[in-house]
Amino acid sequence: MTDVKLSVNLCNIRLSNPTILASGILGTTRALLKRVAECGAGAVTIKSISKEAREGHNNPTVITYEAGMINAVGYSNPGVESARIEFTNLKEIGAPVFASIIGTCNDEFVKVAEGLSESGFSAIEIPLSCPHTPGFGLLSGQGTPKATYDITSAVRRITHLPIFVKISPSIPEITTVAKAAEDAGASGITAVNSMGPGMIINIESKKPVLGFKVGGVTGDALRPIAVRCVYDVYKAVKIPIIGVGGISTGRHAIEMLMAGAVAVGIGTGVYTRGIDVFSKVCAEMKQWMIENGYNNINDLVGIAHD
Amino acid sequence: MTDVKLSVNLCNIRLSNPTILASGILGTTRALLKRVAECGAGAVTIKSISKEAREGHNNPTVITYEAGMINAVGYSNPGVESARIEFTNLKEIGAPVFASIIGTCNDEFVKVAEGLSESGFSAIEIPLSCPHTPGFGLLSGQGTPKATYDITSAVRRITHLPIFVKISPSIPEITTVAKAAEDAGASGITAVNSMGPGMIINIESKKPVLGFKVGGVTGDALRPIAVRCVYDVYKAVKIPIIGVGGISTGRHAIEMLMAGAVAVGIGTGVYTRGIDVFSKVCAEMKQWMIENGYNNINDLVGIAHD
Amino acid sequence: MIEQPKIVKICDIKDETPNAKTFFFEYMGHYDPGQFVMVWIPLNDEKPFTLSYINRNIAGITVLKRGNFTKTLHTKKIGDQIGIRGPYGRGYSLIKGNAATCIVGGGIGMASIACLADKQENATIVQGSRTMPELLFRHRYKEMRLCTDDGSFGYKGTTVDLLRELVGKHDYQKIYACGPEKMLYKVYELCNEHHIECEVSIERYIKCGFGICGQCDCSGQRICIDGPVFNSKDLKDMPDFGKTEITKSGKRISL
Amino acid sequence: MIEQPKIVKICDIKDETPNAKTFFFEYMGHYDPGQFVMVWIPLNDEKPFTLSYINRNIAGITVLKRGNFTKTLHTKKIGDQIGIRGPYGRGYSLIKGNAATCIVGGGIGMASIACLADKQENATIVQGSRTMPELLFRHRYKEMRLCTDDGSFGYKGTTVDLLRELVGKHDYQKIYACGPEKMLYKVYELCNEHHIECEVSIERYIKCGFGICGQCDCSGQRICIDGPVFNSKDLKDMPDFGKTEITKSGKRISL
Ligand SMILES: Cc1cc2nc3c(=O)[nH]c(=O)nc-3n(C[C@H](O)[C@H](O)[C@H](O)COP(=O)(O)OP(=O)(O)OC[C@H]3O[C@@H](n4cnc5c(N)ncnc54)[C@H](O)[C@@H]3O)c2cc1C
Ligand SMILES: Cc1cc2nc3c(=O)[nH]c(=O)nc-3n(C[C@H](O)[C@H](O)[C@H](O)COP(=O)(O)OP(=O)(O)OC[C@H]3O[C@@H](n4cnc5c(N)ncnc54)[C@H](O)[C@@H]3O)c2cc1C
Ligand SMILES: Cc1cc2nc3c(=O)[nH]c(=O)nc-3n(C[C@H](O)[C@H](O)[C@H](O)COP(=O)(O)O)c2cc1C
Ligand SMILES: Cc1cc2nc3c(=O)[nH]c(=O)nc-3n(C[C@H](O)[C@H](O)[C@H](O)COP(=O)(O)O)c2cc1C
Ligand code: FES
Ligand code: FES
Repeated sequence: MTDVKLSVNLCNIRLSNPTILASGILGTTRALLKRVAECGAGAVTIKSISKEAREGHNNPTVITYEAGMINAVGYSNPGVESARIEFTNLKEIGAPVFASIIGTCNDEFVKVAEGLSESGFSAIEIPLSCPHTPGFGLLSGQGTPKATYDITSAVRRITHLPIFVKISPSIPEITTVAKAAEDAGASGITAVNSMGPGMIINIESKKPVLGFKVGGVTGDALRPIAVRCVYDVYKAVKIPIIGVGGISTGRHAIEMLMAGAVAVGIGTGVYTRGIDVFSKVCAEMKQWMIENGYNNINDLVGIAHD
Repeated sequence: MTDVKLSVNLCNIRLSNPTILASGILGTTRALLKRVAECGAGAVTIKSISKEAREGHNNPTVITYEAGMINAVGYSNPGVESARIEFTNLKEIGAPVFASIIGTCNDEFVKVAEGLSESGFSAIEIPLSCPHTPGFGLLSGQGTPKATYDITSAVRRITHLPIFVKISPSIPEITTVAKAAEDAGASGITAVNSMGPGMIINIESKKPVLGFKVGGVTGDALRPIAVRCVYDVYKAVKIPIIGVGGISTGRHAIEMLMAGAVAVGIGTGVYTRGIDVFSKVCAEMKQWMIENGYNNINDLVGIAHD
Repeated sequence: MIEQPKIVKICDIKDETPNAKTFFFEYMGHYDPGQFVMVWIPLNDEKPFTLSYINRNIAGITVLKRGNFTKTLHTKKIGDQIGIRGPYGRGYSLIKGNAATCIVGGGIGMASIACLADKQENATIVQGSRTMPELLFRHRYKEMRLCTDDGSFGYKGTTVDLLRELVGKHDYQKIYACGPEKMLYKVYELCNEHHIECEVSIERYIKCGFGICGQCDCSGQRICIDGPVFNSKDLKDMPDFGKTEITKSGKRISL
Repeated sequence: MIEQPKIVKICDIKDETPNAKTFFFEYMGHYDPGQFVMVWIPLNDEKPFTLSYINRNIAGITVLKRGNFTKTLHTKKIGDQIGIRGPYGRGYSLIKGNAATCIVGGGIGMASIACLADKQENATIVQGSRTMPELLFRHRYKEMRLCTDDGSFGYKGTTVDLLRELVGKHDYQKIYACGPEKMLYKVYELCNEHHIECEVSIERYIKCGFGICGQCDCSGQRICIDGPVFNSKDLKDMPDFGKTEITKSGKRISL
């Protein structure tokens, strides 16, 4: 069989392949991160951690529909102190582990980043883009260029780890936000978070299904929007992009790379293809590369641009 | 069989049922409007008309994917003079006909509205929200509250017809825009236009598929976003809402009404269910109403709100 | 598949104990004993329950009143609506033929094994509760071995005490159990001692129910999709079993 | 269904006339004579063409050089890639048994009826062009009646002139035609006169190809999905047929 190289260098972090477990999916415990790494993920991201513990929204928190998934988990997480206890010995996970940190003000982001600084994470992701959690992300104005710049700078000052700023597909000025992150010292852009929010109403009960009524839309519905965001951000910044949104097959992953992503995050795909979606996507990418005469995944990055 | 009332009063226009042909779908000729009315639409909207003729973007202009449709037609239209010749004797169409007018500046909107003023349209829709046509909609800043106010006021001054302002799902300040339209004298809000834009890349050729590379996403992908927009706008304004986005079944239509729409636009559904989607949706709504003890469609409007 | 609640009408309600009621509703589709459904009360919450009855197109859930959600559910009357999605998870694996097995239900855990007990032939059914009024399904099976902690009915002692006696007398090929995790852990240890395979149904806080959110983790196993039923072999690699669980916020606490 | 171009390699190219080439490519799936595919040249445009050949898994399109798109297509070499989506539309309805029929192709319209002529038994095939070098598929059929406007080959005159003579001699049950709309209209009139059913394939500017954009309207019929083939009964209710068409911008112009 032809030798095909899937490994990727993302801000000097070596990933055995470009698939990354997206934040908020399964990344609640060390044991699950390890399992996902065993299922073939090139890197894994923990569920976002805030300063204090949060219970999140009431159930239903995640539902699906014809075109994807819609969730309003509401950033449930045990808080930074518990997270520090949970996420230890990350070397043994078998893949690089990315932290994901959230806060309601600059200081909280800094506190969480500091709290996790000795844990052995390979990078820190900062989502400024959740569409359904009061106090965080879009609902507290963190998705503007200025807030993005301020929060990113604050975290940049206290860590040497690569920082990925995760942006929303639901704002018009996405490239400005990406540039603000780059200017503030971000090492990469994660594009994108869930879109919307959206709402699904159960017509028999006449009530929105999600406990929080609205939630972020992900999966197939999101993919073309995410691909366009990556395509636009690729032109706007020089730092690498992690493309996220609706990826569940090798073809999807390749499309995202061609748009300009260096690696891809997978969330909803864990549902549509199962927990081994990572190895499936890798096998499909490999197969396509062989059939189409590529032997290095990095050769695909950005080639949809003129 | 139980008597179920589907008829709707939309700004004093009587619709035999709440389904409306959305603008840009089939509304190119008088003959097609008539056919769609015969297929059961409660009202029909013409494809948007600008002052001068436009050829639009190169093909592919409309494609589909797993979760919906993506289009960049680019407002091809014959211009207001030809439209005036095409759209005559609208009384004989069999359903109210709505004009849709576009322009690159206030004056062009006014010129087109004036040009069509004697044609017998029942209302004028103003889309300020196209995500993929330079000079128009989002790409020329028409989706801001101020531009919305200015354009709507300008058209309001020269016509007595009901005006529906059509808004984008892809801007954060959707309720502010809707309120600006209401303040400027709009009679109703059409929510929403296509979302995004999005991009689909053909990986074998490494090129975006659409001629314009990016296009608006519609259909199933859009539905939860559209429902949320309608839900939010319903709380923000007093004027009626036409809910558009991803409706192809009676259940979808009912969901949209419960979110607050008085009537629903159908576009992509013409593809997924066929040109008789209108009568199918009506039959399904009726069936559901009978099973659930409703006899007047208007009783469903907004009942998902507390 | 679309993971959304389907609204059903409660068509019957049965008081099972002072604190447990069974709600019956129309249910189409497949169901393996041990699987669970998510029950939705609009604008309130949505939580997991085993089907404790399944008969033609009518299913039942037997709900113990505990906190906010189950209290609200207990106020529902015949004709009221609830949402159901599922079934989710991996149920018990039945044994064909007439090998002897034992099925053990502790407290409301009895609900989880009730349908299994309906189906698994040649099984000894053991139920234990703190006290007599809490015993469930007293007249449902040909025979059931009952025990109460306070001795108010049947054998005085725990299900594990009784099971230990039974294991000495019968040649069980498999032991199924659902109940408090401390009990399950003891059953598991007892089975290991006697080289009997066991299958237990574990509870963890459930959110999505279909394996995406990671809330229900137990040592890298998702209770909602990899479980809730696990066998001896699975449990060997699940150090959290019997030791720690994860709260709604994601905090790890001791059991 | 996903309406997106699938990339195929051009596996053969045949010069048919000085201005027309046939491009062959791998093609899986169903195809009715008269249906069309959309051919995509990335970053250029995408336009409709009939399959003029279909044989096992190889199909061909015969393309007349006209404007930007077809000129670019004519520069393609064996091994180059194009995108194909479809097939779209409603094709010709074949007649079973051995009733006599006549199949008429005018100019590049011959491409549309070529596969029909392969299949429809007992049919007189008539082809007309302005001049001899433009005649297509000269050696493809057992027999073909050829005519040229300039008399450089075969019958001197139009296909309609020849058809009028043939209709006098044969008892055609159906006449199929594709070509310039003026010709089609005359065939339609001739058929009406003689009470013969006819089926013609109409061209209009195509964008989506699947019935959503309204670009290809002809009297409320969408050429792309309701057509491109229409029969006498359809045509009776299509006053635009032979009279007006809609340009790329949507302007109605006289034919
Ligand atoms: C797979 C499975 C099957 C179950 N089957 C049954 C059954 O058949 N009958 C029955 O009475 N109970 C069953 N339960 C437990 C039931 O879900 C809880 O009793 C119920 O959720 C309590 O909700 P509450 O708001 O009334 O109580 P709370 O006051 O919120 O909590 C009381 C207890 O229930 C647990 N609990 C609360 N919410 C959840 C949740 N979302 N997921 C899991 N546990 C939760 C808490 O950890 C606590 O121990 C099952 C649980 C699981 C995981
Ligand atoms: C159903 C159908 C089947 C066809 N089959 C064939 C075929 O088998 N062989 C063949 O050579 N030609 C066929 N055509 C015509 C072919 O599509 C046009 O020749 C081609 O699009 C011209 O493109 P261009 O850019 O080279 O020329 P242009 O300079 O753009 O136009 C030349 C002529 O082609 C017409 N045309 C241009 N674009 C389109 C379009 N998108 N849709 C329809 N007509 C268009 C114009 O109206 C004009 O009359 C078919 C057309 C239709 C509608
Ligand atoms: C259930 C669920 C929970 C999520 N939680 C988080 C989170 O805590 N932090 C975050 O940055 N993104 C979160 N996301 C967003 C995902 O990381 C990802 O950006 C999004 O789902 C798009 O990718 P997908 O289409 O592959 O799912 C969540 C998504 C889902 C579906
Ligand atoms: C092919 C196509 C063309 C469209 N053209 C227009 C247009 O000219 N003017 C307009 O206001 N909206 C246009 N739209 C948007 C639709 O009117 C509608 O708002 C959108 O498609 C969402 O509804 P749907 O999901 O039912 O398709 C177009 C949509 C499609 C798919
Ligand atoms: S409850 Fe979400 S993964 Fe199990
Ligand atoms: S080409 Fe779009 S409807 Fe026919």
